[in-house]
This record gives sequence, C-alpha cells and structure tokens, in this order.
Amino acid sequence: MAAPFDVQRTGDETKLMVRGSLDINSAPALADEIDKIIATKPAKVTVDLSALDLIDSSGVAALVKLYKGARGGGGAITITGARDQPLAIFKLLRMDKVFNL
Amino acid sequence: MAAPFDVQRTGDETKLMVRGSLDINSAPALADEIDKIIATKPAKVTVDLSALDLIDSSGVAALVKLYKGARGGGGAITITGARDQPLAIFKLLRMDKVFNL
Amino acid sequence: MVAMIRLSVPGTLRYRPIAVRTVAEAARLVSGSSPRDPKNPTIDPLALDIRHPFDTAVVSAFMEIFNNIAIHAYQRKGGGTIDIEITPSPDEIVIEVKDNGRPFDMGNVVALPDELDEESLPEGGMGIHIAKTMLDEMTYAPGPPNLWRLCKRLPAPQVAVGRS
Amino acid sequence: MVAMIRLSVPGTLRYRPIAVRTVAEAARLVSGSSPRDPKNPTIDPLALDIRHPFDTAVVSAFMEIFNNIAIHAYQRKGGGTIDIEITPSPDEIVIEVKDNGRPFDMGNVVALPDELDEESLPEGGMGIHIAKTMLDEMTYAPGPPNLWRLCKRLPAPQVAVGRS
Ligand SMILES: Nc1ncnc2c1ncn2[C@@H]1O[C@H](COP(=O)(O)OP(=O)(O)O)[C@@H](O)[C@H]1O
Ligand SMILES: Nc1ncnc2c1ncn2[C@@H]1O[C@H](COP(=O)(O)OP(=O)(O)O)[C@@H](O)[C@H]1O
Repeated sequence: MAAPFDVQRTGDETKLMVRGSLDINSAPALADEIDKIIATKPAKVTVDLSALDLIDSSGVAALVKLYKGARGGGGAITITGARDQPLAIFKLLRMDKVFNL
Repeated sequence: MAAPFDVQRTGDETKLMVRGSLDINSAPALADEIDKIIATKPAKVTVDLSALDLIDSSGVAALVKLYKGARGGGGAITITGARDQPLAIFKLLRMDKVFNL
Repeated sequence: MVAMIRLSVPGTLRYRPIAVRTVAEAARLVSGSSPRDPKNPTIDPLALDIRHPFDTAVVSAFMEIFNNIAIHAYQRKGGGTIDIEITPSPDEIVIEVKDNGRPFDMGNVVALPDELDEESLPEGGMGIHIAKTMLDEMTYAPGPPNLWRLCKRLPAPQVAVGRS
Repeated sequence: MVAMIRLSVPGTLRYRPIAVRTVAEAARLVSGSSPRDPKNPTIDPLALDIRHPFDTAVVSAFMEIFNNIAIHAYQRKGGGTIDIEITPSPDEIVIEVKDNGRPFDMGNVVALPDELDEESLPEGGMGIHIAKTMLDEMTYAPGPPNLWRLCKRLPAPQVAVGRS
C-alpha cells in the first residue's frame, strides 16, 4: 500500500525513492512532485530506483524531466539502483550511459 | 521466486511455512509433502501461515489433511499467523475455532 | 455506457492465474482499493492486493467457480473455453462465467456439516459453499453453455455520526 | 488446438492494469517463468514477476501500445473497446490488439536522435521505439478498426557444449 514514490530533503540534498510501477497512471503525480523539486534548485538530487519494478515511456519522460531540471538549475543528479525491466528500458534508449547507470 | 512452502525438521518438531497462494495449482505439491510429514509421525507440527496471501478450497483441504494426519498419529498441531483472505476463508468455514486461529 | 470487461481463456487450470488476476483487478476498480485517480496512486500496481473485504469475497468466490469448471465441467481435459464477462459498476460487480462442459445439478451438492469438529472437518466439497457465502447472489443455469452469474455489492459507505 | 486468450476492455487507462496483467501472465506461460507443472510451483502467483527477458520485452512493448491507443487513438475519451487476442505457443507469443479509435500513419513517427546526450534526452516520442525494439515483429494496419500485431519469439534454449 506504499505510495509509488517519496521525497526526503536533508540540507541541500533531495532524495527521491520510486517504487513499484512508474507508468502513465502514476507518472503524472511524480511529474508534479518533480516540478516542486526543481523549483527548490537543489544542489544534489539522488534518485533511488532499487524498488522500481516497471517503467513505461511516460515514467522515463518524468525522470528525464527531473534530470534536465536538476542539471539546468546547476545541481548534480545521481540515479542509482535501476534493475530488471527499468534497466532494460534505459539500456534500450541508450540512457544508461547518460544517466551513468 | 520462493517456493510456496518449506519444511524444517528439528528434533521431533516439524515446521511448515506456506507462502503466496495455496491453490489448486500449488496444493498438489504440498499434499505430497504432507504425506511425507505424516509418515514421520511428528510429535509436534507447527504451520506458519503468516506469509500466505491467498487460499482456495483445495488449499484448505491440504491443510485439513495435515491437521487430521498429525492428530491421528498422536501428535500436536498448531496453526499460526493466518490473516486476510485465508483467515476470512477459515472463518467462513468455521474452521477458525477448530484450528484455534 | 456500461463498461464491460470480457475475458476468454481455454478451460484448463493453466489459465487460472490470468482469470484470477483479471477478476482481482476488476474487483479493485469497484472497491476503490486500486488507484482510481492517476494523480493520487496509492498502491504498488505490481502486487495483487486483495485485502479489501470486497476483493477478498469476489476473488475467493471466483477461484472456486473457475476451479470447478476446469475440474468438473471440463474434467481437467479442457476442450472448450471459459468466457468471463465482468461488469464493474460503482456499487457492485457482476461476473458471468460461461462454459461448454458437462452441466450438473446444483441441488445435489451436499451441504457442509452444521457442527464442525475435528472429525467432521471436510477435505472437499467446500467450493460451492465458499462461493455462495462470499457473494450476494450466485445463480447457475445448466446448459451447455452452462452459465454462472456472480454478484457482489459494495456496502454503502459507513458515515460516522456523533462523537466517538 | 491453438489456445487463445481474448480480453476486451474499455479503451481507457483505467483498464490498463487488467490488460497488462493478462499479457504478463500470458508471456509467462511462454517463457516458462510461471509454474507450468502444478506439482512443481516455483513462484509466488501473487507477484507480477516479469524479470525473465522475454516477459520484460513483451510487457514493455504492450504497455506502450496500450497507452498509445488510450491516449492517441481514443484521445483519453474512451468510447470504444480495446480487443486483445493473445496466442501463446511453445516458442513465441502473438498479440493482436484492435481498436476503433483514430488511425495514424506510422511512417510519420519521428525517430529518436541517433546520438544521445544530455541535451537530446527525449521527453516523449519513445513509445513506438521501445515497442518495436523489444519485439521481433510489429505491424500496424490503420482502420478503423486499427490492428496491431505484436510478435516475440523465445530464443532457442542454449545448450552447453564442451567443458567450461
Ligand atoms: N462447474 C461445475 N460443473 C460440473 N460439476 C460441478 C461444477 N461445480 C461443482 N460441481 C459438482 O459439485 C460438487 C461440489 O463442488 P464443490 O463444493 O466445489 O466441492 P469439490 O469441487 O471439492 O467437490 C463437485 O464435486 C461436482 O460434482
Ligand atoms: N495507437 C495510436 N493511434 C494514433 N496515433 C498514435 C498511436 N500510437 C502512436 N501514435 C502517434 O505516434 C506518435 C509517437 O508515439 P510514441 O512513440 O508512442 O510517443 P508519444 O506517445 O510519447 O508521443 C504519437 O505522438 C502519436 O501522434
């Protein structure tokens, strides 16, 4: 019954944990959260995907938006823990290199 | 990827742990295991259902067989941890009293 | 427009997980235990969570009816399909299940013993009883095609009155 | 007899979890990552485990096609059904998906940039590319009804030769 994501702010670091399925039905809520995160211009963003089981292109789009937004605001962003289907999708899109997965 | 049940024998006690869904597709394998357990005439059997999410009447039948077999062989049997749908089924069948759930 | 979900699978136990999952998801559409609002997802869409009492009842009943069709009507040999029509509405779910296997007379199904003790614990004959008790309505019209109609209503939401 | 699974749902995202689960289970029937042998069940039937590469590919592709139909063909307004016919066989799965929404010209879909760097990271237009790349065959025949045919083959089992 866990929410598919949660956000922790400590100092100038923002940690985003995404769980379960990030898809067309759950990505809009994450996109809203991402707008909020980007607005704070965080110095460091860490995205933990170790609990993410499934992603579709709308989920990828949300993460790309966060990636660009964080970098655009001058921050650093690290994406960790991608595995299984989500990792396969990032590889297929050749985003594993860019995201340093 | 865990097997839906596992058995631990320590001294004269047998512990059976059942997981996931105990149904018409998984109960036959458990029934085989139960035959083996009963054949050893264990003094004490403990069945742990805390990881059991779903059961159907064939799953119930397998557990009843174990219950009768263990008692018939002069042993004691304890069933613990039933919750959610499995507990609802035992209550509906009024087995919660007999099983002391 | 009535939104209907139709699933047709070969009449063997191999296809049971597909049918059970479909029914579980449909039940969750009615009970609201699945995220109705895309902006507010609250559960992991990968877990088949049927802990809501409505979902428990619907899935428990359906599993028994499906098992019986595969085992008794099609005698574990398949040879026909199981056709499932699910109509989820705001306050109830109706599931119609059709098969072309052997019909039977539900009047002949033996009831479970009234008093249950160690001796009388049943090792079979529980399926119809479970399904009937879990549902609000269950009818069977022998054919072929044999037609089951299962109905479960969502209790009206409890409104808290006064102070607690 | 070819065993076919048919699922029909209203053409909105609300019914996506039902369709995705059905396809995932069907993929598992082919990849063998679901228990084929009732005597030897090896996985929790409640978890939608699609870690097998075959299941990953089939489910990833299907999710994109379903999304697109609900969003682009039915323009998030529903008004028709999505009809899915799945034919699992020992070495491949064929999924036909039919809708009565707006047709489109797949030739007009823009390819993803060849070189991907931070600037060119796409925020859309990835669905068709994902589906096509994940599958062995993907065809689309505009209608209505519009017809998608998705095919994924199971690689022949690797036989270990010689010593390691
Ligand atoms: N769909 C069906 N088709 C034919 N016979 C059925 C069907 N469902 C139930 N029956 C008959 O009714 C009996 C009672 O069914 P049930 O209560 O589910 O217990 P069980 O299946 O364990 O015997 C079955 O043994 C069978 O003879
Ligand atoms: N089933 C469909 N019906 C109508 N148009 C579609 C369909 N699928 C894709 N399209 C069109 O092709 C484009 C590319 O699709 P896709 O690669 O999935 O990316 P996206 O959906 O993010 O735009 C869509 O924007 C849409 O115009």
